Amino acid sequence: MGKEAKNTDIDILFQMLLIRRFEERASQQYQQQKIGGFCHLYIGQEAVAVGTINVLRPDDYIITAYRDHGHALARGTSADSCMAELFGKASGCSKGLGGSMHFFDVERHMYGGHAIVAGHVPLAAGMAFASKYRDEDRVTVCYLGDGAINQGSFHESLNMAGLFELPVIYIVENNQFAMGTHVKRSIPMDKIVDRAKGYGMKSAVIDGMDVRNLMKDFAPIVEDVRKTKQPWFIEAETYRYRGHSMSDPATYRTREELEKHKEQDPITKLQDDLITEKLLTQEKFDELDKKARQIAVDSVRFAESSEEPPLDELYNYTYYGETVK
Amino acid sequence: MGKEAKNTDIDILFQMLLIRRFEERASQQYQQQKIGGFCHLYIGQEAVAVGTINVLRPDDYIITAYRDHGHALARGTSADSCMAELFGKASGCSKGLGGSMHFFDVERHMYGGHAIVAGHVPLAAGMAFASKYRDEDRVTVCYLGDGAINQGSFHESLNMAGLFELPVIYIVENNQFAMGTHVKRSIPMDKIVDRAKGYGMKSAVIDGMDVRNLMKDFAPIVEDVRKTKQPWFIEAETYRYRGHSMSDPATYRTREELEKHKEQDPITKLQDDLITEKLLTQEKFDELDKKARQIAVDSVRFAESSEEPPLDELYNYTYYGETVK
Amino acid sequence: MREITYRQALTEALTEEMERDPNVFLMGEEVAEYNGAYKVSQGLLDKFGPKRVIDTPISEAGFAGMGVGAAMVGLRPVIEFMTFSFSLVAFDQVVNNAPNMLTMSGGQLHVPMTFRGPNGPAHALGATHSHATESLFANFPGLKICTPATPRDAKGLLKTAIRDNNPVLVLECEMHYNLKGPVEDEDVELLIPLGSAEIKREGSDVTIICYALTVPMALKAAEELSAEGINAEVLDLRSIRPLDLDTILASVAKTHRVVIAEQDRPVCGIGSEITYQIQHHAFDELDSPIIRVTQEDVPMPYSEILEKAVLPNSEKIISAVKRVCNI
Amino acid sequence: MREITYRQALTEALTEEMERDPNVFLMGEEVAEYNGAYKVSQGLLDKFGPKRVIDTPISEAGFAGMGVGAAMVGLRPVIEFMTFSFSLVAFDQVVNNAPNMLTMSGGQLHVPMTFRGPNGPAHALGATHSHATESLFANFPGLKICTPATPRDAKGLLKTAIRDNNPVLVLECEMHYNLKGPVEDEDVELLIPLGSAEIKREGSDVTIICYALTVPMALKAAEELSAEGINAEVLDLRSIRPLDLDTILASVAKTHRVVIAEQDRPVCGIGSEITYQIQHHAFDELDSPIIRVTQEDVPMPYSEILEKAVLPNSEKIISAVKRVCNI
Ligand SMILES: Cc1ncc(C[n+]2csc(CCOP(=O)(O)OP(=O)(O)O)c2C)c(N)n1
Ligand SMILES: Cc1ncc(C[n+]2csc(CCOP(=O)(O)OP(=O)(O)O)c2C)c(N)n1
Ligand SMILES: [Mg+2]
Ligand SMILES: [Mg+2]
Repeated sequence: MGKEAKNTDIDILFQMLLIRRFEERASQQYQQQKIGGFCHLYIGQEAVAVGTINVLRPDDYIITAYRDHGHALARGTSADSCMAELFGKASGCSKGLGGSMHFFDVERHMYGGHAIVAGHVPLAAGMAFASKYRDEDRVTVCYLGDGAINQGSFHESLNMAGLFELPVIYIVENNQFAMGTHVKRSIPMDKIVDRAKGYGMKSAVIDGMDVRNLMKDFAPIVEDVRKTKQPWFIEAETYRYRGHSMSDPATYRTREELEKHKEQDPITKLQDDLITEKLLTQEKFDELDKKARQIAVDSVRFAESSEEPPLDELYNYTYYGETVK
Repeated sequence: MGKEAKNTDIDILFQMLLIRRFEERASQQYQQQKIGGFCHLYIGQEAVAVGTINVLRPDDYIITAYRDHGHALARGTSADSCMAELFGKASGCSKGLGGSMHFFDVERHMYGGHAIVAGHVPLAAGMAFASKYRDEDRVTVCYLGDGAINQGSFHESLNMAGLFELPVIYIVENNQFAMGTHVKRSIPMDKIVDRAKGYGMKSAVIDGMDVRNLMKDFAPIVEDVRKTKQPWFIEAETYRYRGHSMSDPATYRTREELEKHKEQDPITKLQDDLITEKLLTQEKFDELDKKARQIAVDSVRFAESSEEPPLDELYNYTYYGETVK
Repeated sequence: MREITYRQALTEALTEEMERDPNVFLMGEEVAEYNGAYKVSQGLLDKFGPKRVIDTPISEAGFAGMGVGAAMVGLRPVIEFMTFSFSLVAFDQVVNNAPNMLTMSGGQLHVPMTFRGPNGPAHALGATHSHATESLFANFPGLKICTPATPRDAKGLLKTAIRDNNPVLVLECEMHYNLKGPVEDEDVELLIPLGSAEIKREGSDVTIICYALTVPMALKAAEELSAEGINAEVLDLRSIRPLDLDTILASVAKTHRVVIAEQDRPVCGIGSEITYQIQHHAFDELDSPIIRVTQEDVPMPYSEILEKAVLPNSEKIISAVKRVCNI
Repeated sequence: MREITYRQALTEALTEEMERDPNVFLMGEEVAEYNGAYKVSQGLLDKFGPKRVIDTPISEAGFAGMGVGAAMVGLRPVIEFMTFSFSLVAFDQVVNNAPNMLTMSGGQLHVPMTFRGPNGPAHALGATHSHATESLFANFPGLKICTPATPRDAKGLLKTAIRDNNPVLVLECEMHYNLKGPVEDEDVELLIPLGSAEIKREGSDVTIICYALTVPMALKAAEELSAEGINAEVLDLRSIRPLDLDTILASVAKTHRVVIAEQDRPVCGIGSEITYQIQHHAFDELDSPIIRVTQEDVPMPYSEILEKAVLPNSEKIISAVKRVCNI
C-alpha cells in the first residue's frame, strides 16, 4: 500500500464524515441560493473516493467528473476552499471560476472536476501516458459514472490505454443511475464490468460501500498497475442518496429502494465495525462527527466572508501568462 | 435464405469477376487521371460483399464505408453508372457529386458509400430502428473496416443496437490493415470479434475468402436477425491486394505476405471448386471472364462519353426541393 | 390571446406534430420516463408510448447519427440534445452527415429531421456548459437554423422545422423556458416560416438586431431609450439560416444605424455575418459603424459576477445604441 | 536563400523543436511507421524513436484528449489530424477541453500543445473531406490559430506554435505541401510570431486580404491587375487568432478598398469577422463595400468542374477587385 495507507481507520472514518457534513451544508446553502449552477452531491458514495485515494500515493494523479466534492476533500483540499469555490469566491480551489463541477487542486494532483460526461476519460489516458513517458512510477486514477461508459471518448480511451499499456485505473462509480436512467436501461449487458472484455482489459468489481474491503481489494490493483504499467477497469458498486443534482426530485426510485441502500451506509458500516472491534467508542465517534460538522460550518463562514473574483481578472485566464484586451 | 440466394454459383462467380475487372479498369483510368480524389479498391475482398449480399433480400438495407465499389456492383448497380461516378459524370450513380467514396443506389437499397471512418455506423442503427419502427422484417447490414472499431461512434452505436434490439448486422471486413496500421497495432486484444463481448452481442467469425462457406455461415445469421430483431457482430477475415488507396505503395507488408494471401483468392477458389465439382468448365469460365472484362471496358466508354453535371445544378443539392441563390 | 410558457409552447408543438404524423418520433437523453431534463417532453411518453418517445444512453454522436439514418429511410426524427453544449460531442454527425447526404447521394436521399434543445448561456454553468452554438452550425450549408425567443415563435418554428424536408436545428433559449407570452389557441395551426425575421418593436432612429436571449434585453433597452428620445426598432432574426435579409435591409434603410445584440461569442459570430451582409448590400445607408454587443471573448467563468460581466445585457445595448447614434 | 517545400519546412520545424525539447512528442494516425499520410513526419520515427513518434488507432477524440491530458501535466504534445476534416469527430476535446482548462482550474493548469494537419479543400474529395475549419475554431477564446501559406511561414509558425503555452492550431494548407519557397538556412532559428500578418505584395489601390490557399491566388490576381493599372496590396493574415488588426487597418487606411479572399465557406467565416473589424475601426476609411470571395455556399461536390465552380480563384478575386474599384 502507498504512503497514505498509514492513515488509520479513524482517519478514513473522519474523511467520510467530513465529506458527508460538508455536502449537507452545501445542499443547505444551495437551497438558500448562496450557490449557483449545477451541484451534484456525493452523499452515499464517500467510501469510493476516500478508500481509493487513501490507497494511492499523494503524487498519483486523480481526475474525475462533475460529482467531485468528495474526491477533492479526500485528497486533502480544505473544506474552506471547496465551499468558497461553490460560492464562486476568489478563495475557492479554482478561484471561483470553476464551480461545483470543476474542483481543481493541482498541488495535490487532483486534476478536476470535468463536466462533459466522459470528456475527461481521454485526459486520464494522456496523464498516464505522460508519467510513463517520463519513466515515473506514478499511477493515474480516473473516476467516471455508469452513464459515462456509453460515450465514444470512453471507448477510444480504453482501447488506447490497453494498446499503449498505460498506468491508468478507470473506476466506474456505479451508483446505478445516470440522472433518471437506471444502468439496466443504458447497457445491453448485465454487468458494467463486462465492458472491459471488449478491450481485453484486467477488471474487477469492488464493494463501494464497505471502505475497508474496498481498500483491501484496491491496494493490490494499484501495485499491479505501478509494476506492470497495464490499465485496469473497475466497477465500484455504490449508490447515491440524493437526486442527480440539487434540482432532481429523484422520483424514478422508491423510498424503499433508497432506504434499503442506506442500510449499507459506508459511514455507519465503518462506525459499527470499529465499535464492535473496540477500535472506536460512540463518544469518540460523536467527537469526530462534531469536528466534521464544525469544519463544514466554518467553511460556510469562510466562503461568505471571502472576496468575489476581481472583475479585471476576467481577462487573465484566456491565454496563459497573457491578458486579453 | 432470401430470394437472391436462388442465384447460382455461376452468378456468384460472375459478380466477383465483374468487381475484379471493373476495379482493374478503374485503377488504370485513375492512373491516366480520368478519375480524381481518393479511390479505394476492393480487390481481394470480393467474396464478402458478393457472398453476404446474395444471402440478403433485395429490400434489405445495406450501407458501407468508402471502399464501396464492390457493394454497389454486388447489389446490381450497373458498371456504367459506377464508372461514370468515378469520372464525376452526371450519369454516375450519385450524379457525379459523390465520387468513389460515395456510391449511392437507393432504388437498390444501397445507402452509401461513407467516407468518415465509422461515421456511417450510427446511420445503420438508425435505418434498422426505422424498419423496426415500421414493423418491417427488413435487415440492415453495415460494412466497416477493422480500423473503424476504434471510433467512438462505433461504440455508441453497438451499445444502442444491443440495448434497443435493432435488426442490424455489423460486418467488420478485417483486411488486416487500416491504411498502414496492422490490426495488431490498433487493438489490445487478439481478435476483433472479441469486441462484441463488451456489448454482450452475438458474434461470429466468418471466412471472407471462400464465398460458399461464407454464404453458408451467413444465411442463418440473417434469419436469426430477421426473427429475433437482435443485432450481430461479424468479423469477416479477408485481405486487400492493393494499397489502401491508389496513392498507397503499401510498403508496410512484404511481397511474400501478399502472395500468400493471393493463394486463397476468392475467385480462383470458387473457380477451382466448381471445376472440380464439374459445375464449371475452363471454357465457361473464360467466357464469363471475357464478358466481365467487356462490361468493364464498355463502362469506361460510357463514362467518357457521358455529360458533366450541369453547372447550374450546383445549387439544387443543398436543400431538398429548393434552389439556393 | 391565451398566455403560455415557452416550454409549454414547445411541448404543444411536439404533441401536435406527433399526432399529425406517425413518422415523427422523439429521441434523446431523459426525454421519456424523466419527461425531459427541462420538462419540454412532459407527458409525451404517456401520450405516445415508448415506441415514439425514446430514452437513450449518454451517446450523443450515436443517437444523432441514428436520427440521420432513420431520416434517410423516411422517418422524421426529432433529436433532443439535453443542451446544445453536448452537441459538440456529436458535431460530425450533425454537420457532416445530416447536411451532406443530399449532395453526396446526388439527390437520392434527403434528411427530414429536427435537432432541438436548449442552447446558449444559462446561469453559472461554467465554460463547458454555456455554449451558444449558432455560429458554428451556421457555417454549414444544408442545415437550417432557428432561434425562437418567444413562446409563439417557439411553437410556430418548431412545428415548421419538423415538417421541413431538411435537417433543421431548433436552438431553444434555455433562459426563456419559463417565460410566458401570447400564443394562438390550440385549434389554430401555428406555422411560422423559417427565414422570416420579425420586427418586435417599430422604431426609426436605430435598428437593434437580436435573437433568442437578447430579444427581451433589446426590448428593455428600447423602452429605456425611448425615455431619452431615441426611438429604436427591435428586429428579432428568429432564423439564422436562412437569414431574412430583406427585413434587415428594409429596417436599415429606415434607421441607418445598427446595433447587433447577440448571445454568442464575438469572433466569427452571427453579428459578424450580418455586418458583412449589411455593409455589402446597404453600404451607403449606414450613417455610422455597426456595433455588436456579444459575450466577452473569454471562456465562461462560473462566478456569477464574472458571468454577468461576460454576458450581453440591456445596459450594454443602450450604451452601444448611444454610440451608434453619436450621443 | 535556399528553396524547400512547404512539407519539408514543416518536417524541419518538427525536427528542430523535438531536438530542442524532450517534452515535445508527435502523435496521430500513420505519423510513425508510415511516415505520415502526407509525409510531413518523414524520418521522425527513425530519428526520435517510437516513444516520441506515436501511431494511434483511428480515435481522434481519444488521442486529441490524450494530448490535452499530457499537456496538463507538462508535456508539449503535437497532435496530428490526418486532415482537419477529421477533427470534427474530436471537436469537443479541441474546443471544450483544451481552451477551457486554464479558466476552469482558476489558472492552475495550462495546455501547451499543438494541433496540426492539413486543412481546407483539396482535390475532388467531396463533401465530408474538404472542410476549411478555421472559422469554427476561431469562435473559441483560449485557442490560437495560424494558417501558413508559404514554406517559410509554415516553418516559422509551427515552431512558434510548439513553444507557445496555449493550445495552438496550425492549419496547414493541403494544396501547398509540394509548393517550394525560400526559407532561411537550418542554422537560423526561424520563429514567426503568432498574430502577425505579412504584406506579401505592396500596393496602393486595393487591399486583398487572404491566407493559406488564397495567397497564391491573390498574388496572381494582383499581377494581372497591375497590367490593367490596378495596384493591389496583398495582405496574408498568417494568423486567424490573434488577428493582426494593426496591419489590416494600416493597409485599409492606405487603399480604402478591401477584397477578402478566403478558402472557407461564407457564413460566419473569416471574412465576416474581418469585415466587422474593419467597418468598426475604419468606417470612414472605406470608399466602397468590402467584398469577400469565398467558397460557394453549398456542400462540396465531387465533380471537378463543380468543385472548381465552388472554390475561390484568381479570376473571381480579380472581378471582385474591379467591383470594389467600381470598374
Ligand atoms: C456529453 C454529455 N451529455 C450529457 C450530459 C448531461 N449529464 C450530466 S451528468 C449526466 C448523467 C451521468 O450519469 P453517470 O455517468 O452515471 O454519473 P453520476 O451522475 O451517476 O455520478 C448527464 C446525462 C453531459 N454533461 N455531457
Ligand atoms: C474519422 C476519420 N479518421 C481518419 C480517416 C482517414 N482514413 C480513411 S480510411 C482509413 C483507414 C481505415 O481502415 P479500415 O477501417 O480498416 O478500412 P479499410 O480501408 O481497410 O477498408 C483512415 C485512417 C477518415 N476517413 N475518417
Ligand atoms: Mg451514475
Ligand atoms: Mg482494414
